[in-house]
Amino acid sequence: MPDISDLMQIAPLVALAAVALLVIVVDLMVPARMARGTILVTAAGGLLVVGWYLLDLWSQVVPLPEFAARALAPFGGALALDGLSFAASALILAAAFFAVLLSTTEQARDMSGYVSLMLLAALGMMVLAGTSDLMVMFVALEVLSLSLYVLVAFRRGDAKAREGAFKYFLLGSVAAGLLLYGFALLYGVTGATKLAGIAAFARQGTIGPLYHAGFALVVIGFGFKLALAPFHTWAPDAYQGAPAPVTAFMAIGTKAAAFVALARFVWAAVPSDPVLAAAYLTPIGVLAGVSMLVGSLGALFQTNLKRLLAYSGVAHAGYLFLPLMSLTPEAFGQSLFYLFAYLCMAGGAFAVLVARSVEAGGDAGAAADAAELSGWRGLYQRRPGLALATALFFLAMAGMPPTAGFTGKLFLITGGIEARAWWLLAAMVASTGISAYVYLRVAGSVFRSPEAEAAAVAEMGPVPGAHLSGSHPAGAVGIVAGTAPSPLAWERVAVGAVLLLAVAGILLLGLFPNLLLPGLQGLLPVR
Amino acid sequence: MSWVVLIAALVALVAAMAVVRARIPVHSVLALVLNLVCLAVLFIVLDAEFMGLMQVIVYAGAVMVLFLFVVSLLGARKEAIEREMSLLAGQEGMGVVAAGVLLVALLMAVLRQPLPAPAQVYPGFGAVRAFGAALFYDHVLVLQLAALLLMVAVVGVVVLIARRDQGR
Amino acid sequence: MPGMAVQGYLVLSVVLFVIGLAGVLVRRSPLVMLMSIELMWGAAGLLFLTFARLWAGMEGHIFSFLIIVVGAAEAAIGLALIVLIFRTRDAADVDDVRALRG
Amino acid sequence: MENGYWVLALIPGLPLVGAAANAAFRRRWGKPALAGTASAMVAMAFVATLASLVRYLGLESHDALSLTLWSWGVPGVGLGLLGDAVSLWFALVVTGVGLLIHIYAAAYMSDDPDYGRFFAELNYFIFAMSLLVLADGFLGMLVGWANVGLASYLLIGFWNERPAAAAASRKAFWVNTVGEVGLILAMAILWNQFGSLRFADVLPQAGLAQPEILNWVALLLLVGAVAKSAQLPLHVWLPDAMQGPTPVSALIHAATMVTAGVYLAVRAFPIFEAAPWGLTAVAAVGAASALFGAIVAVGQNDIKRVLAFSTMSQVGYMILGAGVGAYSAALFHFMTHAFFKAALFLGAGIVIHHFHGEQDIRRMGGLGKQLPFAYWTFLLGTLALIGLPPLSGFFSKDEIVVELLVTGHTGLWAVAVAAAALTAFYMTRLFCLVFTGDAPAKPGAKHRGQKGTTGHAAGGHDSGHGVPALESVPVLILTVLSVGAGVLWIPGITAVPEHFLGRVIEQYAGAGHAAAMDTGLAKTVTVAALMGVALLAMALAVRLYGPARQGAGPQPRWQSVLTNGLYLDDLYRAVIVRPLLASAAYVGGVIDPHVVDGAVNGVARLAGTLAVGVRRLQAGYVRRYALILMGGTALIVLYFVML
Repeated sequence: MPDISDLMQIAPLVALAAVALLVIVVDLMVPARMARGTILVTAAGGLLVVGWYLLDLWSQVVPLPEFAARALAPFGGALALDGLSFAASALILAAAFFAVLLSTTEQARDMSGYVSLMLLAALGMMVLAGTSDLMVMFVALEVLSLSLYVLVAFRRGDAKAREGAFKYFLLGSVAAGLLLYGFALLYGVTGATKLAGIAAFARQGTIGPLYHAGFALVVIGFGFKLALAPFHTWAPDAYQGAPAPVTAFMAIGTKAAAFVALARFVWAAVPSDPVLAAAYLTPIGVLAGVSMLVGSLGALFQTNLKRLLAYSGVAHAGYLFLPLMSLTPEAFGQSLFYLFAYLCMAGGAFAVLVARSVEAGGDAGAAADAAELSGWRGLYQRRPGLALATALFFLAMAGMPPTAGFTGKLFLITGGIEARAWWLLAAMVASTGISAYVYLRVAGSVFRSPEAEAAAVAEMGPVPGAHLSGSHPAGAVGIVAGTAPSPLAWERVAVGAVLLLAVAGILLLGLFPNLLLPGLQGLLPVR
Repeated sequence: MSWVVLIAALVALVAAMAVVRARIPVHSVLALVLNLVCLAVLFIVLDAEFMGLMQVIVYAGAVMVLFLFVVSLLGARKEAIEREMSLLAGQEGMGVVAAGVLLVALLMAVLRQPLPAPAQVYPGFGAVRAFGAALFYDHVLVLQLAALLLMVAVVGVVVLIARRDQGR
Repeated sequence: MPGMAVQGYLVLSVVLFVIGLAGVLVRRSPLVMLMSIELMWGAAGLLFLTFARLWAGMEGHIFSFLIIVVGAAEAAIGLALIVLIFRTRDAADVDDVRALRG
Repeated sequence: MENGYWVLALIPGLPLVGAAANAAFRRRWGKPALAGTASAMVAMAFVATLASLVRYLGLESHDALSLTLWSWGVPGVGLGLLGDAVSLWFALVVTGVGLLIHIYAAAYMSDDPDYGRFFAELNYFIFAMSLLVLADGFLGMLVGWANVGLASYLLIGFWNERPAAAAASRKAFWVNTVGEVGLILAMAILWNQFGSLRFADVLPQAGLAQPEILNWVALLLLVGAVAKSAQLPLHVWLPDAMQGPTPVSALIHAATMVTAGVYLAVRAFPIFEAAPWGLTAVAAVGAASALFGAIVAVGQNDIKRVLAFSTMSQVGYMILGAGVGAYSAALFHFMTHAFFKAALFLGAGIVIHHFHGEQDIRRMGGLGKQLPFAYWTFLLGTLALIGLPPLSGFFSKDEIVVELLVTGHTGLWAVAVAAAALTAFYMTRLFCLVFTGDAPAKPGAKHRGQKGTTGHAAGGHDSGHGVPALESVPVLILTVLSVGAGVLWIPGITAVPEHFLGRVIEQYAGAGHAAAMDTGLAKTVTVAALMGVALLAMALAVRLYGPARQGAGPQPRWQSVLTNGLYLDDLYRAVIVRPLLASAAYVGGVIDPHVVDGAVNGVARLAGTLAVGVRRLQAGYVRRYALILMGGTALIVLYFVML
């Protein structure tokens, strides 16, 4: 029986839902002229408040040194508020915050629905990452999926947006059906819908073919949301169709939430019998390995940055599974650290994309052009700060030290060695080799320019903004400061803030991983 | 009782095939309604009387009406709304093979799985009172989330369809 | 309810599920594809209620209730998307919708 | 251990500042300011290295300078600097030779519009390279390693409007990434085994790990070394890398970066020694590369490609030395090689400018009369490379080859001697074709019409105007060093490298290597063999390509009858020259481009084919996507049901 103290424990979730509703109310009450700004400020402020709530709860209820062993379980254990879910929630909130800031550049007028859906999707992700009940998992997954289907199609009059949303929707519904069927089979065999019950069965019960099939279907269902190959086919199309902020949010938030949910499920449901456990983990490893290869190969010849990042996301989703092959509590910390690194790398990359589309004019057509890599040539000549940030993000994705991408990859590889997952490591080596080429192509293209262009720039003297960004040590400031005041000035501030945060995150996590890593280890309560 | 089950199961199967095979979408919708009603019968046989009623009222009733609306919106111009020829070579064949493999796998799993005998149910199991108790006491969080989900659907459809831009 | 009957329900559910799935793969009308997905979800609902009866537990009921709720919401969004895309086309054929690829 | 010696931080730090300054003010500062800043930073880094060296020499024998920059909070993982004999030895060459090349480039690149970018990248390279050699653990070394790769990528592709340069830079980066992943894997295993990545923690207890684990570590480290040092079979990027400006070739692809593998092999030698197959693999790779590079160099006609393959061959000597435990000799050869190879490359740059961008040695000739400065410096560099006494190359190469015999590696010794003979042959050929004989009829017939190489053609120095001082002084200094550096290690009198570097190496080394042969005897045999083959090969090459050559065609028979009477030439031709040229043509024309490079390209092509396949599946049909999804589902469920 739930009581009022349960409600206190989910205060961040309640607050987030309240902000999502508030946004719509604000839209109705504020004059149309001011609506956009008010909505976005409300949402960003709300996210900060929710984040503060979350940290407060985290630090009060589960003090850091011992939170490995403890967890809150409100609503009769339907939620599992342990370190894993807090860390994932922080990640998701940060992704949502990035996305809201980047959304300031969206030109459509009905922002309230958009922002509200984004916040509700974040809520769904947080619940998905923090639940140990199959029912809650299912509904939370649908909350985030339905919101994202709509958000992908948000750009009015853009046929590609609709198409991406439709494909995502159709395949997502099929995958949800598979997941549901898997849940049903597991419920049928174990009689439980809570992971604790399933874990108890996995340790004591007689495991039969129906349990096997149920496990397989659940892995596939989550694998779809994670965009593991061969369940990744929706990702490039949906990513390309969606507005860039939504793509960023999907790429980071969904991946984090689905990964945590899948990891939690695997942690509970893999049988204790070592032979059977190995047999269960093998196909997951195969999926991860295939994802690494398919992701990096698919990105190889991409000229559209959104599609490229979609494929690269497929590969990154595969990397996450390297430490998981050992199924130790440390493994979750290593994967989560990489997710935080991915937050900075992908968030930054999408921020660059948004900054480019602002530069190009800001409407849907400009946004589509901004995603084409050919337009990135010579960016260094026009916007050196932006170009350097771009290079940093993509070199981080390639695993260049001393960035977060490198430290994250190092931890993943260490986890993979711990797990003795040699062939998966081999797949990662191949994938890293291929994708280094991909990322370098992007990072290099911003510095390349036709000779004529360089000569023209040299003749004209310093371009406006170049000197300003040159004199700032952090080049990204130049994006904010170095441009003439325009109607889009505060949008530029927002985008610049995301860029700065991402750059700072990449460097901080790369140079000082101990800021985060100790807090991420031993996140799971004892099974 | 068992003949009711048999007939309902058979009709449900036939209706499902009809959903997939019908050339005219309206027929598909009607077949789906039939399928859902048959499932509702089975639900009631399975001591899930409240769910059986919900199935008929909400799903076979309300949701299917929504489908009919859209079918009539899209299909008013032509009877068969698909083109005759498929653009994708081999899709149908490979699709049937994939479905067949999955069918065989799942059937093997089902038939090889030893299952315990069904437990005794208490009186009132599956009725509205037991259902309500379970929903509001044990699974209240899910209920709240479902409410949020419906809100997502409402806001989502408004965002997708409503033409607010023109109003301003 | 005899033990064999449970297996019968399971087989029925599996067959319905696979029929729905095949419908998604072979049909080109988005509406029929959506209905095929509804078939899959319905099959899952049947499975839940069968198992709820097997264990005499209410979780299966709640779950299949959720399937109805979520299915309704999903249908609303899906139909809205279908209307958006196919209202202006001659034939509602998903094979025509392929501007995004590669 | 003297901790907190902050001067160490200046060595990588100042060039980084210089890089930032050059990047920031590349449009607003004049060329002298840009080049001056960059060179001054490297000069100060050189001074800092000297200061550290003096300080280090004042320490007790097993002490070292160190400086912790930051820690990851995990014990044993962090970034710190270590100033011991090995790292300072490398830092000295990196900053010293780097400084000379900066000065040279100030003149050489003076017509390039992207002057500031060039010096920013050059300074960035010095930063990364000195970080690589000064890091106190594998982690810091990898940071430097990856940044060196990036700097090399940027500099090879400096003229990135040329498709060939862009392709070459991508290839170099790609191969380097392969090596880097090998290093990362090795590091992860080390971390897993030892719980630390600092040299001071890992190396002393390297022998405690399981042998098969160590084998893997050694193999993976070797992959990294091979990729960076352009050893067989990952050397494919080096010849292409000659697309970069010539100072870059001199600095990165001859003097410093390619020796990073040597540094790794020497630095991590306790691991290689403890791994059962470690040293054998290192020595095998080194010997094979030394011979392979020399064979291919015989058949090359591009002046920079000859030098590139020669670099591969000489680095092979160093690796070979590290593989038989002759660490001091390997490092000594690294230093002398840096001197004479840099001098040769810079000389080649002068030659290329003189011929207005022409790089084919068959279209050159007679330069000796026009450019006596280049003639003499190039000649001395060539002789040093060939290893004639008393030039420095003699002492360093000799040490390695003697050590081969002393440790009983007779087979490897024979390979090394054969490679030395080939070295003498191709270097003499190169020298003769460029500097002797008649000048080509139309110098500069082949205009490339691109910026950079032909920049001087417009208003730069012409053949009559000699060489600018900024270019000639560095070459002169390097030539003097190539001539005189041998005094550091005159057998029996001085052995500076051995004593100096021994401070580090003896720390971990065991009881020493069993001598299979008396050192004196080995020395006599080796010197005799080396000198003999070198002189013979030089004589042969002079005969074939020297001033007496007539065009590029085969020598008419009547002339050899007249000059020899005994058909000795025919004998040479049949027994030595024809097989040699044929094998050079075969290895350089078939095996290298088609088998080795072909394998690399084949991998790339395979990836390309697969990528096209992946994208073809993504054809836009949602039903096909569903089919892919369901196909995967069916297989996975089937697998699970079959359990």
